[in-house]
Amino acid sequence: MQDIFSIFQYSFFTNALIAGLLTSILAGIAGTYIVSRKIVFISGGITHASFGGIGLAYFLGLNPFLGAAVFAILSAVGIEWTTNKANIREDSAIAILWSLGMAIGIIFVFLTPGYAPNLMSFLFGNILTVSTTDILYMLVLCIIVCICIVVFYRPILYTAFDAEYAKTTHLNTTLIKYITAIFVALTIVFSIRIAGIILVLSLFTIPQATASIFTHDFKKMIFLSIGIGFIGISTGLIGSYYFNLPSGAIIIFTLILIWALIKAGEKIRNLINADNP
Amino acid sequence: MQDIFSIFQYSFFTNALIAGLLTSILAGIAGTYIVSRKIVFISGGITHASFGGIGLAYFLGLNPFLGAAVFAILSAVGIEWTTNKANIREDSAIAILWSLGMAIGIIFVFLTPGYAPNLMSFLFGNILTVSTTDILYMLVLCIIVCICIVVFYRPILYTAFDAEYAKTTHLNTTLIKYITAIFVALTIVFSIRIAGIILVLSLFTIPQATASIFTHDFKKMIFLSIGIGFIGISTGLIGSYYFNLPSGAIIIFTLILIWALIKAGEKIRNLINADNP
Amino acid sequence: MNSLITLSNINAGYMANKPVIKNIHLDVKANDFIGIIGPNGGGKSTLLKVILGLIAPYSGSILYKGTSDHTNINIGYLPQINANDKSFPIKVIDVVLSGLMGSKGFFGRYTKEEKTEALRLLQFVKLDQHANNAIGKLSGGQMQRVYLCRAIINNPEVLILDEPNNFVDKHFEAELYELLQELNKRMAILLVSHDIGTISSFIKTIACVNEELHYHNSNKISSEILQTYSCPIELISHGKVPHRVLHNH
Amino acid sequence: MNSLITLSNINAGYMANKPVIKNIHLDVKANDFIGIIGPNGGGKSTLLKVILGLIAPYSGSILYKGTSDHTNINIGYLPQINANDKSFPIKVIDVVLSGLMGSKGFFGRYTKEEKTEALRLLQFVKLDQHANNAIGKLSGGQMQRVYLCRAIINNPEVLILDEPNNFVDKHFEAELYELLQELNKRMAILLVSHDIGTISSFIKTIACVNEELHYHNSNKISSEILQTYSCPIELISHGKVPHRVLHNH
Amino acid sequence: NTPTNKGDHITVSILPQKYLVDKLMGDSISVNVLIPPGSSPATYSPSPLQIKSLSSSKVYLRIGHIGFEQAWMDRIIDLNPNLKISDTSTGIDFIRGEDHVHGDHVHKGGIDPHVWTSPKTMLQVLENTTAALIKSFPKQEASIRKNNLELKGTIQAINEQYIQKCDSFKNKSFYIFHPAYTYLAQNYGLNQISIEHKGKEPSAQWIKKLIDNGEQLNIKAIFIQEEFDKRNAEIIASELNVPVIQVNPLSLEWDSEMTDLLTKLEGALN
Ligand SMILES: Nc1ncnc2c1ncn2[C@@H]1O[C@H](COP(=O)(O)OP(=O)(O)OP(=O)(O)O)[C@@H](O)[C@H]1O
Ligand SMILES: Nc1ncnc2c1ncn2[C@@H]1O[C@H](COP(=O)(O)OP(=O)(O)OP(=O)(O)O)[C@@H](O)[C@H]1O
Ligand SMILES: [Mg+2]
Ligand SMILES: [Mg+2]
Ligand SMILES: [Zn+2]
Repeated sequence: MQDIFSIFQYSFFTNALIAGLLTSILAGIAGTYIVSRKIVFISGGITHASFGGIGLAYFLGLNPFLGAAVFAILSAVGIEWTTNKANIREDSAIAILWSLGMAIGIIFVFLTPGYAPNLMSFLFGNILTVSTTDILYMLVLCIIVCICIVVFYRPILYTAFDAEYAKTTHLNTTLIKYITAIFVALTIVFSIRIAGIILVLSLFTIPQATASIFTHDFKKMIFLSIGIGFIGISTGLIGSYYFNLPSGAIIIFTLILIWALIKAGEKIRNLINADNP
Repeated sequence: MQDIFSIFQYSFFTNALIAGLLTSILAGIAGTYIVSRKIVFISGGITHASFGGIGLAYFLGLNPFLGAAVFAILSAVGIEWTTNKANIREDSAIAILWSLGMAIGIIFVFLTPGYAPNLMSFLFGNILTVSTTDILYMLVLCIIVCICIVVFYRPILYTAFDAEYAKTTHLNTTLIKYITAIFVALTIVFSIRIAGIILVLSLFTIPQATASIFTHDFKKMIFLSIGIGFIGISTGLIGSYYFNLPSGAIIIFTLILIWALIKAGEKIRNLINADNP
Repeated sequence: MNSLITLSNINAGYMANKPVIKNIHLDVKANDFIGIIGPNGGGKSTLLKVILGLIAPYSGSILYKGTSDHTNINIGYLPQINANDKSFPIKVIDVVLSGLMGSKGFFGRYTKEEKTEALRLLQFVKLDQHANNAIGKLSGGQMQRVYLCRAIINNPEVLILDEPNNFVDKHFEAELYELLQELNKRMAILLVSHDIGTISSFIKTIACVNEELHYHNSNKISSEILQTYSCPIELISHGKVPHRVLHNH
Repeated sequence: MNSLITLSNINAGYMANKPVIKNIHLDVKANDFIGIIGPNGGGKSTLLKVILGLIAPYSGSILYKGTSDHTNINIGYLPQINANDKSFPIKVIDVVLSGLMGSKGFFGRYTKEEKTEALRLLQFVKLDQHANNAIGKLSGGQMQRVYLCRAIINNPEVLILDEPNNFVDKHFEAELYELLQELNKRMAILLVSHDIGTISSFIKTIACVNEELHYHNSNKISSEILQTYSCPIELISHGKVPHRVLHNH
Repeated sequence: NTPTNKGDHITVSILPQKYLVDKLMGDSISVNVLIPPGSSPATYSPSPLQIKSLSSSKVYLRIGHIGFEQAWMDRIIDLNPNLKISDTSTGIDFIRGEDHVHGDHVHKGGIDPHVWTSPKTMLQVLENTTAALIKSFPKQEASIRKNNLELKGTIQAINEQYIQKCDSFKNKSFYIFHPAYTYLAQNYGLNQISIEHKGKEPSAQWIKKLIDNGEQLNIKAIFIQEEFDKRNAEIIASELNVPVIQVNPLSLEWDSEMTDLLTKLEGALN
């Protein structure tokens, strides 16, 4: 037991915990929006498209993270744009940008003389290597996102629920969609550091799936998701240390486990209720 | 020019072309189903979940391909099962299985001592190293899928369109959903050899997005997607040889290019039509 | 005459401890024409879904021609709300033909006659020109007509319609009721509608589904009793329509 | 009295070369109560969407209080088909409150009074108990009532209702029409309905939107002419209702 | 420019092999390197032109057991049944990972592939390469043998330097992200500790252990290779307050890279 506490003295671990907290806040907000609008797929699209930016940044010798952010924003805006203007189904738009991003990334990585060392860490992520600078950036984004969701809660909610109606109330739904898209993109890019392109999706959906067992209210879902997300990430982190297993995978496992336990609890409660109506 | 034709003498290249044809048939059928049911996301889920099978197979020293197939089928069936029985939203189910599969894969790869060199080939795939055995397997699957879609065309179509109504006509929609899910899973696993986990999605959606510009009929969409897919794959292959770039990425580029050209053509035609009504 | 569908003591709903319909008894015989009325949220659609086997009841039994196998009987159905994806790539005529699935089974292919029949029905609802259009491009009333065609193409033994008069214009509504009277000669019809004024002239029996279910003896029915239990009866002439009540307590 | 909304020479539709509505002229003034009728697929919903700015017309002009800025005017809207995702996590009361967005702008927060008002409206449509339920758990008629509350909560200058009587029961329909007459004292109403028999008793003008648009001079209107152009007039008493025709050719 | 005609070129896996072949054959043959500079061995996937060049090679010299070869070799053989393949690591006393038991069967521990990063094992690679080239180009046997002697001299000189210097180091232990110097460490009495743990990114426990042990072992520098993620190394380096030093075992300039490495080791271990 003592051994478990000793790990908290290492700054890489405390950094990971702080990053976990910030990520769960970001993913709690953005994920609830994504899940409610049934565009979970969008987060997959944005993450994969951002790979194109990573590739291009390598090629140009820039910061890959910057490249990822730019591509993520472009693809998020692109998805909104194509569906609004070009009369393309949202899921097709996502799939196209997803593929385009990955293809660009692969080609640029291929064309770049020299190696692309962080590539694997972008694919799989690593919460243990989060630097203090990363945390600072995340904190700033987190504050901005929180302010935005508090101030614009209703416009965002109503646009997500029924954009056509919201438009008739003179809401600038296009602007709202673009802005939320950009924030979702940024949130995803920052989460890539934690969970990697391939796993980031989990952070945005599993807490929400768990929260939706309890509530059908957007606001409550955000708070619950944040809570569940943070419990999952921190328990997963400590568990991964204890069992000496990869943190990312164990965090996901923990999140899924929480979901499964609660789901099972609900089933059992229903069964008991059905017997004593 | 002569140089381009000389490549056809190499069996790796002709193999790749044949594999491309078979893949475009499989992806044309399965992709149209996926896109129509708006579950593009499902293919992402299945591909990523199959990674769990790859990891487990490594750990047990089995054929990774077999592991991928088993996990893909399990996850496809699992998605249908959870949404039918457990009252879970389909996209949540997909996200959970997606994450679970990846997490299992990562943990087993971690538990297997030593490097896992084939891992990358599963993530990115390579159409150039398709063996004759691969092609044989694909051919068998392709024949089975074609027979199924011809024989069960209407039950599949009606279940996809309106499962609740189909159920009232005494159609065993559950069975149909499970069977289609299994075939989709197998199709995806076979396509992973070609395009890798990360790009396989493109083969299942971009030809369909292109086809939907021309038609809103399920059957025509299948045929068109197959055609567009094969043109894209073969042109992409030859192009990647000519420009000496990675085949997978160039194939995706070609598919996107075809889509963009046709979409632009449609826009221009509409503009002209609007001027001369 | 034998019963086609018999519900006894049915409790059903969406949450285990909150049944929406309680202790329902209903008997559908050949050539019945039952109008189902009741306030919004009364449980009408839920009842239909139970009959169709889309919702499993918590308790009670449903018999189809005396057995519990719901494939025993051929039912046509027009849902109240069609939540189908409007962008699904399917042609109008294929939607109509999908009503035939029941008698086709897995391997069914369509004969020329069946396609002609589908076109004839579309012509009847004045949508033959739209036969090869995508379903998503129709107006609300046009879609409702298509779903009606889908419900009747298979010549079902029982036809279940959940507010068929929504969306459609008056011209068509009149034609629809004529058609239903015609169809009633060869099939039983269950019709949910709020327009009791109109339907009471041709339905044979009327059934009330209320949030609170109360039993009235058929001979004891008076407009006062019904009003007490908030049946929307202001337009019914009770003398004309035999009143069937679905609850037994 | 000034016009609130003026449409002139509008052509609109879904495919550039196939306009669904042609050469539409329409003028909505304060306290107008316009009933819009027409066959299914006639273009009624399309016309409303053009007015609401949801579909851009191919040609023609729309003026809102004399300017082309559609935010100039406060419109309440009840759509014909609600394709909202039924599993969206939103409470019934929040759906009603979303009708206030127009006057709130980006930063709007809700006052206690507004929440009380929303609850009052829900009470009026007998859904106050469902106020904190998820929208997806309502029946068809209950949902229609919620969307009606959403349309009127903002006290709009123009209220646009696309077949509000669909789904709802007779009890509520009667209450609805009473409410509309009350509301008409302070707002203009555009109402699409197929139930001309009922609405003709309180609408002030009637407008026909037909697949084939033909112009009748208002003084020349007779039931024969209307019938020729397939207006569903069998139930209208033309003497009572001034007839406004939307097409000019 | 990649050669295309059959027989006028050979294929090797990595750049240090090209170093050997260039020295042995001079300009008389062009060399197709499967993992060219610019491709990470991790994400590498060959283009059609490369596979075509491989197919038409006179001979393919594999380095032995690097991940890329393991991943693709079966398929390369399947697609090119006539291709001559020669393993240049034969005869080396391989270092293996631990064996492990799964139920009823035993997995032989993986062979460490980095035989080219130690001058001593590189001598064996040179001999294997020479033999394979002579077999494929018998006409040039004389010049190949002559070049072989010269090259052997160079490598042996570097070997001597390593023996001398490494013996005098105060510390013997160094950290490196990817254990590319297993043979080097064994041959010259050093202690290579990899941040990668059994080929995987380090877990939290492993990072903690490395930080704790780093202080005891008096680690003065952490080596990383260009093609791997720096971040793990940087985390540990900042906790231990030591510099991160870049090395490049896949360099084409094998000789100068080996001398550089020795200087870097000297700085870190002395
Ligand atoms: N999204 C769409 N895409 C293409 N065509 C459409 C679309 N929506 C409607 N239409 C077509 O436009 C025409 C007018 O439709 P509209 O919905 O305006 O009719 P309506 O008068 O409201 O009919 P209803 O009484 O059935 O609601 C119809 O022929 C319909 O097929
Ligand atoms: N999917 C659902 N989940 C939970 N509750 C539901 C669901 N669908 C309906 N309900 C509730 O069940 C009750 C009965 O609904 P039902 O749709 O059967 O009413 P109805 O009689 O058809 O009403 P309407 O005339 O409005 O169509 C309502 O109170 C409704 O809120
Ligand atoms: Mg209902
Ligand atoms: Mg309409
Ligand atoms: Zn190595």
